Amino acid sequence: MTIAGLYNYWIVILLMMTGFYVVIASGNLVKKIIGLNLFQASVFILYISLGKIADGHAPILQAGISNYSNPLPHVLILTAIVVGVATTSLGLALVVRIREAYDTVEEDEIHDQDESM
Amino acid sequence: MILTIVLATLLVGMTAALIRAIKGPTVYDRILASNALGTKTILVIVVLGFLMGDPSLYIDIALMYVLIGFIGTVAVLKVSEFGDLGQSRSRTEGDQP
Amino acid sequence: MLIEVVNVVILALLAVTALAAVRLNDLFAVTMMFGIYSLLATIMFVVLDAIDVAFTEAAVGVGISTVLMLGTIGLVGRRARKVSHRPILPLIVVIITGAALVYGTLDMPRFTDPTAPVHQHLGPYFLNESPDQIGIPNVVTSILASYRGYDTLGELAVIFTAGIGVLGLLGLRRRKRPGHEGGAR
Amino acid sequence: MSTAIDILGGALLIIGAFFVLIGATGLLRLPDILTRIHGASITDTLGAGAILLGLAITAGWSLLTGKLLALLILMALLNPSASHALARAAVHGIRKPWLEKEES
Amino acid sequence: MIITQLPALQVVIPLIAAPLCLLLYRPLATWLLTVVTSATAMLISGLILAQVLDQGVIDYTFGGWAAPFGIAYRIDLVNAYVLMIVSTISTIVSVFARVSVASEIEAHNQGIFYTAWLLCLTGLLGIAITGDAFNLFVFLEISSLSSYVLIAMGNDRRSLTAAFQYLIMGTIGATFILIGIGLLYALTGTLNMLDLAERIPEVANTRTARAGFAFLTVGIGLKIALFPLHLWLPNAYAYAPSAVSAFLAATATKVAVYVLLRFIFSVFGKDFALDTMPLALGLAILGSSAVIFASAIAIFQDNIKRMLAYSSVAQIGYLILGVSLVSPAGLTATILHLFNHALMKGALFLALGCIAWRIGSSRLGDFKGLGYRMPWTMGVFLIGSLSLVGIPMTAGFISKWYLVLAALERGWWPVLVVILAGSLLAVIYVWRVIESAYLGGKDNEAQVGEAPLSMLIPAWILALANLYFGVSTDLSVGVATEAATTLFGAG
Amino acid sequence: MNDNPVLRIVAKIIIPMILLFALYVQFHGDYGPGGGFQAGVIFAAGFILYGLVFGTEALRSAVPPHILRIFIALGLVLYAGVGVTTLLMEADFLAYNALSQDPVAGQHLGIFLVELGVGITVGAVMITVFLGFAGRNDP
Amino acid sequence: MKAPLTLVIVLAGSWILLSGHWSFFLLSLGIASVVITVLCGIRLKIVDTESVPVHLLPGLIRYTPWLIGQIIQSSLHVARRVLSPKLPISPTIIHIDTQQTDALNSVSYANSITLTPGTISLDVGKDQIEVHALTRESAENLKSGLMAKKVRKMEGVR
Repeated sequence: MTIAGLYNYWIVILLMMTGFYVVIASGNLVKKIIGLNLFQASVFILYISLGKIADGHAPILQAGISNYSNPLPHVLILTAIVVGVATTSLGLALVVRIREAYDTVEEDEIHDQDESM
Repeated sequence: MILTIVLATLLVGMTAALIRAIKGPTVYDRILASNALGTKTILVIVVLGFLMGDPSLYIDIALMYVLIGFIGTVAVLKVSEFGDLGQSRSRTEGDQP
Repeated sequence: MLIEVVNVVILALLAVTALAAVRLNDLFAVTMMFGIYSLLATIMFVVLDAIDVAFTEAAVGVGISTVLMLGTIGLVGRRARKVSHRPILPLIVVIITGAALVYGTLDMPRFTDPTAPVHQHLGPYFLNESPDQIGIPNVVTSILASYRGYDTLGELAVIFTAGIGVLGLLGLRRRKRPGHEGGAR
Repeated sequence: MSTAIDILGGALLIIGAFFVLIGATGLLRLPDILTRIHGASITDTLGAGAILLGLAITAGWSLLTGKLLALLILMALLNPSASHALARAAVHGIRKPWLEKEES
Repeated sequence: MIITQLPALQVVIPLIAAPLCLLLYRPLATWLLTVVTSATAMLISGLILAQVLDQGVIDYTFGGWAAPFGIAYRIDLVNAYVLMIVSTISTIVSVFARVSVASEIEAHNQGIFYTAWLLCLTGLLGIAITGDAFNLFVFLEISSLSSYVLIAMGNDRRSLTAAFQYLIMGTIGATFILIGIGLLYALTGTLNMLDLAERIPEVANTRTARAGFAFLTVGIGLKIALFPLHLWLPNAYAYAPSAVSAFLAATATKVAVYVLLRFIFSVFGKDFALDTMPLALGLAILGSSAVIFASAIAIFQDNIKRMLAYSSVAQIGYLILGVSLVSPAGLTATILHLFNHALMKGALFLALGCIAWRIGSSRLGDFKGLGYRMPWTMGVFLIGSLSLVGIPMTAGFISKWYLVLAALERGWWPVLVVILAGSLLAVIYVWRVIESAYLGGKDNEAQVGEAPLSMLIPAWILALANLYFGVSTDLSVGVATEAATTLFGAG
Repeated sequence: MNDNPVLRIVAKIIIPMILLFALYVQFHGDYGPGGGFQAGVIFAAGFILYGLVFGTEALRSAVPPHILRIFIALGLVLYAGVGVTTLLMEADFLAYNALSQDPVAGQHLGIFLVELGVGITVGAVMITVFLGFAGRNDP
Repeated sequence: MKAPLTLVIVLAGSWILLSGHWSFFLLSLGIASVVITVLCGIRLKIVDTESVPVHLLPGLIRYTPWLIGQIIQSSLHVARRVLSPKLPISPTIIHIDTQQTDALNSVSYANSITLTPGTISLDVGKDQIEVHALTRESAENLKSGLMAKKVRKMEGVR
């Protein structure tokens, strides 16, 4: 039970770390943003996993059902998703501007251009 | 029981589509695969709704998915065809100042 | 039981998708992978009873995030340069972070355990009191808009910030730019 | 009566599942993008159609049935349009489609 | 009636002003709105501070829902103190911003600039006041996103990359904070800080609590720009518009430090945070290295704005050193330095803003003879520098003095050495500027050309504040001591 | 893609459906999944489809920037305005109970208005963001 | 003026289908929603006969069963080919005359072609449709022109 009960979290952690790796290891700015999205989406799954209850139902109250999953994580993640979208759109807007200013979206090439100035 | 079988086949179908999405080889294969995944996602959500006992809550998600998924596909194709979200082909030469 | 199986399958598919996204260098393909990831995450949320979240993720993942990424790729070009050397440092950072998280989960309440503190403290209050205090069936909405309505105001301010940020950075006027080619082709 | 409906619904579901599998096979086996679109469209039309219809029949007559049918209609309208747009883009985008013969 | 609603108004007034600002859109009108709003916020935070000093903790609930169920504010002296810093700096700098922004940002973007400014103010105030862990995350994101926008509006293309880098690191930090809050939530089932504080001791001995704490610390560390995580800060401050550099340097990291204090002392309790976890030693090492390395790097900077940014990283080291001492005296020094550093960095960046307005550059080479061409501006710079170094009779001296006392009290001699070395390095990097400005040879052809009064007056207010709080310490030290006692007692 | 009759006609048929569905989601957040944010996104998605099929210029002339700006601000003002109204009614910020004699009715009204605010701002922001990206490469 | 009215009716029907609540409040919201949608549609200039093709409805009812039959038939055809180990397919691109009177009908025809497994429309021109067929049989079947005739009839019953 111990392992089975945690197995879920561990895969989610693997997902999180994959996203995190994309953010910090790739030099392409667009890919970084995509990685950030993967990272955040996995954190969302972690949160939602916390709220799941065995044999639970979606927290929309109905007659005759008493076992609902916890709605609070859902609310938190709704907010977090919105924050994530906001960050993504802002980040991508920055990428577009960077590309116009530097003509590249590779981190090291941008760095080289700044150094050579 | 039947629903379980349907769900299982849908998951198999999703796996196949995912393999196609990863293998490619062209962009269009990936678009096709994600499209197929989208269709199967809609079905999975509906079937899950029936399995979990309250389909009417889940069907709204499926309905929205059909609508939004179409927009996603159009956007993908537009970018792959024109390289841009904005342009419409009929205007490419016109109205230069 | 069935749900657990579906859960595991979807998680496995998610893992495959994420790993594929790491490996690919065609940004277009990476974006498609992200779209698929978001599809699968939606199913995951449905399985975990979070239908409001699934709804949002579906709308956002396909309708907004993917479209924006595609728009960006259209403007900046779709080839990401291959990382020439194996980045060791990021790998170490990621492994340490992951190890810390795994370590942290060891004492976590088990998945779907009804005796977890999460299911004891605030959750039951909302589920029990919401019908009388708010009077609408969807408890998520009643928390979102009333109990934690102030958070939602903050959330709206965040999206507002993103809106003015894009207005400020990209602008909406038609711009005339001298010979600058950006495109996927 | 109700058993007849159940059997019909069950049969439709099984047929749908079967065509979903065929679509998956087609998606994997067929040689190039245009042919694969054919494979996938089986899932889109007959697979999805049969499953949704089967569910609508088993669900009994309610608002839900209407929504399932609406879903079906939307899919019948949008999926072919998406497939068409995809095929059109693909035929321009790839170098040479895998054809047996060409006529015009 | 209005008095009981002050805590809500503190955040909501700038929040409502932001969309109004977008509707007004005209540069002058939006600027006026920003100044008025900031001043109102300052007034409110003054009233709140007075009320807290007078009656103790203020509780406020949103939506009428009691504490752990709804979102609640619980304003003690520390909150009120940080609120005061943020709103005051915003008011002063926004007065300054008018001319500076007009010269640096295109007219059609100025409305958006001020809107983002108000949002940033909203976010910072919201972080400083809230008593709910998740609400803190939300407001953290408001302030972060708006500061990305503000930074990206700089007129150098490097401001874009700086903003992007900040966005990536800031979002990673925020996500870490989110993970930390999630782990705590899994353990306790609550998000309210007071409720968390009551429930954490029961579960303090779990691995999850430790991991949660670690993630929170690293996440907040990224936002603070704690030494090895500081990489975003120098570019962000160096290439942002002048007014933004001044505003953010004086407030953003301060608020993040406040968050660290709040989590360490109020939520986890000092026993858990500093004894169970080896945080004290870790923070001491990080703080010391920040002081030494960042000061050393600052010496080699050619861009003065960048130099000051590195100096900020070093100053954050002092703040962290104070925390790592785990004593009321150390905490007093940290809280005092929050305020004093805001004053000195504000003054220095405003002076740089004046210079940038006049000569359009912040390179060391262009500072030649500036002491004669812009005597008033360089006066501000001189006072700020003295304060930064920690010369007696300036605010900077006071906080360093208290830090030294706290270190001696614990018998941590190495810290003393670090502080002295840091000050010495500060002398070196500041001296380069002073030397160039005053001794670099007087250019006889250059005319005296000062910045306009609307820029000079705010700069001089901050400069004089540096002197005032260097002499008359009753107010600042008194409040800081009491705040430190509040925090320390709570744990 | 205006020259593709399939997409043009399908878009014409489907856009009103998308908009109506968005409004349905907006107003039925109490009973099922959905609410202001989702509705805003879907509503914007309808306009995004229009922009994709008929060109950004057409979308821009249908929803000019100054109108978008007004709507972006309007939603946030509406949300915060509800809070200020409750303040003026001598209740806490966002305490909807004060909006009506009957607390539950007050909650209903408050939630309705607040979700409407969310929907307006989110929809306008999403259209703005799309226009920002799509209009970038116009000739 | 006919198109907006038809749209209103269609949308009102959709609202009732979606909502399922009959309270006064939600019904008035429904009316408001329909009005907003129609106004948006007019603003976007998409409300015309093409957007609400209700005049096709009677024909569509007769046409659909035939189309479903076609779909099943060709599904089985394609399924056999896909499952067969040798994969006996013969992809072809052909051009066929649309024989339709207006764009709307061409689109119905093109979509019917795509909807039927084994054939996809590639390009819809003024009077020709380019079609990709999976097998020669599918292509021949389409060339017989039966479907074109059926689609044309759909409009004819108006």
